[in-house]
Amino acid sequence: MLSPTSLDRSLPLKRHLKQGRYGTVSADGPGVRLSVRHPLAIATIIARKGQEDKMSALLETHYGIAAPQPGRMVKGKELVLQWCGADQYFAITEGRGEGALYEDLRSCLQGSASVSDQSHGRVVIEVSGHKARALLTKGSAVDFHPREFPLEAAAMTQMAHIGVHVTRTAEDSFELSLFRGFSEHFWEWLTEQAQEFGYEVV
Amino acid sequence: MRYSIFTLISNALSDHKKWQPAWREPEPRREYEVVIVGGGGHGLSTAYYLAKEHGITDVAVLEKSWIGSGNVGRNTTIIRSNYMLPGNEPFYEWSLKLWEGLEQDFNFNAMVSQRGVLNLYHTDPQRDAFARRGNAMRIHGVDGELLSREQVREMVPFLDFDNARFPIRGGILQRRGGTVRHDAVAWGYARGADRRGVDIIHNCEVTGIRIEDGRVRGVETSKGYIGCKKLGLAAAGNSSEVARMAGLKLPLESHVLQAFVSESIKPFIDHVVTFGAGHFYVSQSDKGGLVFGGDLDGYNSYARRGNLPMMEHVVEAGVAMIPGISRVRLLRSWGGIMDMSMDGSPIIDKTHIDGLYLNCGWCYGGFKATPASGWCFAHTIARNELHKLNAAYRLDRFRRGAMIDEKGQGATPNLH
Amino acid sequence: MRIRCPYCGERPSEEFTYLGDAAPERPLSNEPSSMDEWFDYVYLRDNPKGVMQEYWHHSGGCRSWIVAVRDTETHEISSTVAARDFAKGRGR
Amino acid sequence: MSGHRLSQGGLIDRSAPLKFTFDGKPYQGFRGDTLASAILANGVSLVGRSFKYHRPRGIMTASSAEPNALVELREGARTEPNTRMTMVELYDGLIAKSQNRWPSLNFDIGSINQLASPIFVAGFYYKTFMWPKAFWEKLYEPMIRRAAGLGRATHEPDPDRYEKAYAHCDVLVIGAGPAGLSAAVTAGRAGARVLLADEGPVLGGSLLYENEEIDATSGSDWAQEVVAELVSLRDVTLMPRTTVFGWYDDNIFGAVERVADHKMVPGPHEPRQRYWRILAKRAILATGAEERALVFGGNDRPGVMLASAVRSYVNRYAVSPGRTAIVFTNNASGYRTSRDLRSKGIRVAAVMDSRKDAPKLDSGGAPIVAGAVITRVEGGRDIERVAFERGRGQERLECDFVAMSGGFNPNVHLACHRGAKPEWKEDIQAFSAPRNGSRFVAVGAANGSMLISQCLREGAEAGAQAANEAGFRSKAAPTPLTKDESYNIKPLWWVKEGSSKAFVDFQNDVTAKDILLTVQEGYRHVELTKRYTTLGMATDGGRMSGINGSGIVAEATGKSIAEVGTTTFRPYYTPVSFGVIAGPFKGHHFQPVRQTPLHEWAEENGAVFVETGLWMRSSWFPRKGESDWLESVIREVKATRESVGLCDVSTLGKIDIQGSDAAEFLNRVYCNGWNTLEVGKARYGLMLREDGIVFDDGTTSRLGEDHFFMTTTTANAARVMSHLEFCHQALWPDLDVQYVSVTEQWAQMAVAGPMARRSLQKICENVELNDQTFPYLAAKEIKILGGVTARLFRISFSGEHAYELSVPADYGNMTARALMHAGREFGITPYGVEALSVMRIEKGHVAGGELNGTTTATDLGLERMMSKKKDYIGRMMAQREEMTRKDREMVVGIRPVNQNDRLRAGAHILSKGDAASMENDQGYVSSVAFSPMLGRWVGLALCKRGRERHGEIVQLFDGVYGVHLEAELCDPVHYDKENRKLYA
Ligand SMILES: Cc1cc2nc3c(=O)[nH]c(=O)nc-3n(C[C@H](O)[C@H](O)[C@H](O)COP(=O)(O)OP(=O)(O)OC[C@H]3O[C@@H](n4cnc5c(N)ncnc54)[C@H](O)[C@@H]3O)c2cc1C
Ligand SMILES: NC(=O)c1ccc[n+]([C@@H]2O[C@H](COP(=O)([O-])OP(=O)(O)OC[C@H]3O[C@@H](n4cnc5c(N)ncnc54)[C@H](O)[C@@H]3O)[C@@H](O)[C@H]2O)c1
Ligand SMILES: Cc1cc2nc3c(=O)[nH]c(=O)nc-3n(C[C@H](O)[C@H](O)[C@H](O)COP(=O)(O)O)c2cc1C
Ligand SMILES: [Zn+2]
Repeated sequence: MLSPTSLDRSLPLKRHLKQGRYGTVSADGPGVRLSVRHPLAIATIIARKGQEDKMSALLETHYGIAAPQPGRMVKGKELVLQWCGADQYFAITEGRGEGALYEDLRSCLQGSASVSDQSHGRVVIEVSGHKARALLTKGSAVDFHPREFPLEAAAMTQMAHIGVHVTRTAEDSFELSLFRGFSEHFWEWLTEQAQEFGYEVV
Repeated sequence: MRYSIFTLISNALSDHKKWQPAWREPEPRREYEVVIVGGGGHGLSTAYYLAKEHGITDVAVLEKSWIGSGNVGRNTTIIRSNYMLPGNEPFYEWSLKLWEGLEQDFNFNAMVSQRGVLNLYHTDPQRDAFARRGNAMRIHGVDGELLSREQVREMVPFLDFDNARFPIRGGILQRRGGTVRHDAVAWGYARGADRRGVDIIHNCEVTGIRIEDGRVRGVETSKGYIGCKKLGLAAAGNSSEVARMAGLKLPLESHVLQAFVSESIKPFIDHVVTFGAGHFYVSQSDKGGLVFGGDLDGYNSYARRGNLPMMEHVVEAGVAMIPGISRVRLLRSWGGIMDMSMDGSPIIDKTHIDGLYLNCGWCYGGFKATPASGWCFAHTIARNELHKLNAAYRLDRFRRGAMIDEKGQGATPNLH
Repeated sequence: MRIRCPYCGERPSEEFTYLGDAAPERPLSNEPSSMDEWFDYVYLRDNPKGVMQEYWHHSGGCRSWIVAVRDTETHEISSTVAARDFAKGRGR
Repeated sequence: MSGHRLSQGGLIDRSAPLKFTFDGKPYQGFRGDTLASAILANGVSLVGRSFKYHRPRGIMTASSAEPNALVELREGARTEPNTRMTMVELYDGLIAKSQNRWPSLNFDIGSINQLASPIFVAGFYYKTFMWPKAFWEKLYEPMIRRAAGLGRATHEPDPDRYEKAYAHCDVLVIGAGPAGLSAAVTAGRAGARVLLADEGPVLGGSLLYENEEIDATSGSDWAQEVVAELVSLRDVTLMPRTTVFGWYDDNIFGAVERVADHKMVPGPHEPRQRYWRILAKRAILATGAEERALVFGGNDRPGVMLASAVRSYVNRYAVSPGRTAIVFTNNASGYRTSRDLRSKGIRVAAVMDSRKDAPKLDSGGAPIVAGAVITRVEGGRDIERVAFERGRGQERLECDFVAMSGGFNPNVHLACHRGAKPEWKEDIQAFSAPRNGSRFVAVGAANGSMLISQCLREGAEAGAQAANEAGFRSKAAPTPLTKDESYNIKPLWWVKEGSSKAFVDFQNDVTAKDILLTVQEGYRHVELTKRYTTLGMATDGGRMSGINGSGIVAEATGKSIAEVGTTTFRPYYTPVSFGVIAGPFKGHHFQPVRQTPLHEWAEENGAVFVETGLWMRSSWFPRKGESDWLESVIREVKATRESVGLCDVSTLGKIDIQGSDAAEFLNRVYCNGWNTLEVGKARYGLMLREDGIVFDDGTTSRLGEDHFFMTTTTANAARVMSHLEFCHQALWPDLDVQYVSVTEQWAQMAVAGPMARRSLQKICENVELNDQTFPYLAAKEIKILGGVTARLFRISFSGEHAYELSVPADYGNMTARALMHAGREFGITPYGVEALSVMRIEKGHVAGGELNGTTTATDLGLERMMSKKKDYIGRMMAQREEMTRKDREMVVGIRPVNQNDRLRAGAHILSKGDAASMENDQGYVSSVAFSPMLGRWVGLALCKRGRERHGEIVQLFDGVYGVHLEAELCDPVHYDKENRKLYA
């Protein structure tokens, strides 16, 4: 019988995450840096019919941030909210106990929103560096020019035939979140496309 | 003037000055016994068989543009009879039989090439579906063979057998299937019908249908009113628009299908091969171009041009199937308007209006049907009754619930 | 083609899945007498050459169904609304 | 062999010599050369053979419209047939071969076709090869096919990489000549995001070879100054070596960047080519004009070139095609060429101007013969003289090359790709770009503006307007100073005098006479002429032949060329490789791979995986010593039925459904009812399509009053999700229901068999599993393995006492391992989808084979599930007469009469004694399995009136496998009819 210590969550991409520098080596360092955020607590929040405002208000009182506008995300102290569809949001935190986020969202949004735990369903990849934007344009039709996709913009799109949720977390850094089942294949594509810029896995 | 190597040589001696026009360009008469709307493959073959099989020559084919400007002039030329359902198989097999004697029949070389049609399968369920189809063909006495992976490899060694995302497990082959020089089909039928007295009138768009007390009287056209006792609609992609003129609403959607041709190269692929793990089918024209296509763009359209996403999908599938094709270049792409029906099968029927007959719903399988479609439509018009071969293609089958749905996609035309 | 999703903004058509004509309305009655209505709804299409209302699904994006007004000859899209609002507009 | 390199000048780098071979012979050129200019400099004029007559051909253009000079470039897996020498940048070690000749370019057997040319007229093959019938496939067609085609393509996989990318811009400028450059720089200065694409490796367009002066500097220097400024602008991107091949809806353009085609092989991590989808707010067509050939006897001979191409070789590449030129023109271009040749000290025997009333133009001192037309080009291998007419009978004049100009055809293609027809302009006797509104405007020569000042002005104005419309503030700068040379032309479609072959389509060997004959035979519409002769269907896409063809059709039919018009312009502007359009999506990466959370566990247990949609599923788990899959599957089934098995079912679609109207929503999407389902219970659900046909099935559980957990089949998961979204958003937005896919959140495993409960119990924390706490169809949240929250469902696909356990995905492998550990004492066995399917067939459960998109609930024996009390998707259409007929094909069990016979899916059913015919066809076998429990093959079939025919002996028709056997129709449930094991 296994011991509870082996409860550590296994990371879907682990066999691919070999730290190091790959692809073209250039003087000004690797064009992109890639890393995976794990473990995360993620939940989908969907407002109940006609409860959008109530839900937003509740979020504000409990977490200090209201629901973001379509195509946007907001950072709170313990929580990030990302728009991901009509009246639909990802809530994301780090370092919470298993199921904890899901549970308190349920209790605080009781009746005003439906909550589903997605912590294990999605893999979140961080892409940063001066070539990060160039890399993303190889996959998605979203226009990532800062004028069109500014800081804290969020979009659901497709990359390499795979559904990806993209947010801009800094001038030259993005977060890509996708279904875990595609993560290995997506990683292979992403790293191949990153080769010409040179990339570092951290 | 008959076409043959002898007339060819004798004309060569007279510097080809003696060749006559392949068909006349008559002005429309005021009235015809039968008017056919649509100078495509089906309209022209209908006229041809009305004259040939039923002795009805007081016929006009009205074409809004130039002869063969529609789908008959832009398809990927595949002919086959590898169908599964009782309503379909006998009809398409009859069509294949007619193809086999067509050139001698209408004295025009349409380059009917029975080079074999091979459909690949990649999964067990696909294999079982092909076995079912192959047996349906054989039960009707038609050739259909289920090939193993190794048999496929022998036929077409350069497919991706080793590195594929969806490994090839085998295929279903119809050896009698193949290709036909599409334009020549239109020209051969036009010339054949013309020589039997049919008036083929181009640049003549039908703009209205005159109906009096439940009976067809004639059509309004860009060349004036033309009376007729019987009116056959064979407008393919434009069927809904034409039928609307008679107050009919059809179970059809018009969709654009793209096709492509590569630069002309030396013999590269000898058969017609269809991918089973994506949308791609290919054959090589006698001129050397790889002629290929895939799936509909997917949205209703009357524009004869598609967009990039489907082109990319088709070409991705092409390279997945034949890695060596990678450095060959695409020369041209185009589109045509499909009359997609609600069950993926055609309609050849009478209507509730006396003297009005319907031929439509060909989806992207109507080229192979050209001879049988014209043959059955001619029968239906001449006898005012359906032939056994098109008995299942009735318009009311949807109301009754007797769909002929080979793909099992239901009332979603762009999935057929 | 580019389609303006009411939520995501303009995106190329490869992010969308097409369903078809949005004009037919699902009948409310289940009485045998309503059979013709149902038949029309499921099977008959105007299939116009020109402008039509049609359902698109932003399946590669926010997963909203939208109704676009598009010309089938030119492929020009003149307007889009969320299917929700389109349905409410019909009193659903 | 008189082509040669000039001692000075040109934009080539004489300090960088490059070696290459053509047909095995070594040659040398310089950096900056194209293969064409380098081969000319080496005195080679014969480079290819034509399509039909195998006539000797040389280099005719200096552009991408080259119809003749096509070669097989590179070798082995990198072989590229039909590559234009004029577009190949010379690199060291380049290898090229000529095409369509045998045994050699100089001596080509195929050229005997010319003798038969009186017969090989347009469309001759439609008139013959019909007898004897059988000969077509066996003899004629193979013959024709071998003769046809130009280069040879390889079947070897391409070793190079390709990429795809999207580009967005405010203003796309296509073409970097004077018009394009001034457009780009004007928009760029305003701060607009500008993309400037040009086919060529160097930006500048015609300025790179024309003697133009702009603001007192040479045209090419001016171009380089503008380019330098563009580089300095932050939001401007320059794309040399990039051909825009097509214009698509909503100003989306397709383009190909030739990243490494100018190298021997691509650099490390470098793609060979990159495919761009450019989404432009505004676009400007500055693609210039292509010179028009003249149609006269022998106009296809090596040494006959476009006048502008001659300028290009002489000025840009410092190569003269010969020693003595004769210029044949009907417009200013010929004079310009004559001047440029003379200024380089190359002899011009005469400028023959077809216009009797030719304006006095400066030929640089060469004699001008007005009102003269060349009727024939004469000589042996090389041109020696031309025969010409000016109303004094035939005259002759010596030369070794000919420069011709029939005027210019604006490169309107892209502007016509969305259906607009080009406009005939009388003053320039050419078709120019149609008006497409302000989102895509043409400027410069593409717009029919032949004066350089016009090109510069139009470019600047269009650039400013585009920037303004994209939201920037811009104004066109004053047009620089230039010397315009008026463009004056009188059309000459073909030289009627003279009898030898005059070519219109060079590559496809279509002559003026072919077109006349075609019209005579009634193929009078220009589109029919094209199809009957193949005019304009060669690899140059008709750029060299199309307009001359229209001109000749016009004269032959007595119409104006404006009436005749052109054939339809379509992508691709120049041909595009398959590889670049496919990009990285080939081989293993053709489609995404989707792995379940239990993939690792399955690998540990030696699973053989199978593609199921995008998923990789474990199909069976072979063990040492097992000879084939069947042996493994038999073991897995036995182990499960006799003790306990573990199966990964994570691929089932899982949808979390909540909201106060959740139950009502289910009522409407499923044909059976949901109100009565109690919390903590699961229920089997059946979904129909609106047309009444069965769509999907699965178990859905009620986790709370307003909380359900739906499962769908693996195959339909995505479609069901979209369907729910449609039903809610488009049909019933008034419902308070929320749903989201949680397929990937949960690892799901089936634990089946008599020992399932005892194995499971060991990892459960807080439940005692028994028939009271956990009866059949119980569905509850539980804790396992020291605190993991899991969901346990007592449901069974196998017919055994079984459970499905869902755990958060990251714990999947760990949980599966724990279960293996827990069940070890019972010999717990991993089983795959093969064993799963064996067991469901033994139990007569319908699945993919039966849910084939044409079966009704009644056909499947599930009619009792169709509620009569409520509206639901598919209810009404399911009642249609033909869908409720008694003699439809219905699910029935089937097994061979002979115990040892093997059953195969796809076999058709015939009543005993009936002959094989479609009329007698009774149905077919839909699913089969070898039943380890019964020790025989069993299956399910869809058979007419199936349910009434249990016990009937039928014949199976299985032609594709060549077996015909007898079988018995029976109850679909082959094993444990009383469901004892389910409740055990
Ligand atoms: C890209 C593509 C690939 C295809 N590939 C295949 C294949 O490989 N195998 C196969 O079997 N089938 C194939 N098809 C389908 C096949 O081409 C069509 O189903 C078939 O040609 C339709 O019949 P038709 O020839 O009579 O149609 P058309 O040739 O389209 O004839 C209809 C005619 O009616 C005319 N018309 C319309 N409205 C009017 C009016 N108001 N007045 C006068 N005239 C009017 C049109 O101008 C047109 O000429 C393909 C189709 C396309 C577009
Ligand atoms: N007097 C004459 O005989 C005569 C006739 C015509 C033109 N001209 C001169 O030619 C010049 C025309 O200037 P312009 O700027 O209009 O044209 P241009 O020919 O100078 O430039 C066109 C550029 O577009 C590029 N191009 C074409 N199609 C492309 C595509 N699909 N994708 C990418 N690049 C593409 C070409 O490579 C070329 O570099 C003027 O100087 C004009 O005076 C003179
Ligand atoms: C079987 C087939 C082969 C073709 N081969 C060629 C070809 O070799 N060269 C070419 O330019 N076009 C070829 N085409 C495309 C035609 O030029 C034309 O684009 C097509 O018939 C549609 O007509 P449209 O483009 O005038 O609308 C071919 C078309 C078909 C159907
Ligand atoms: Zn959206």
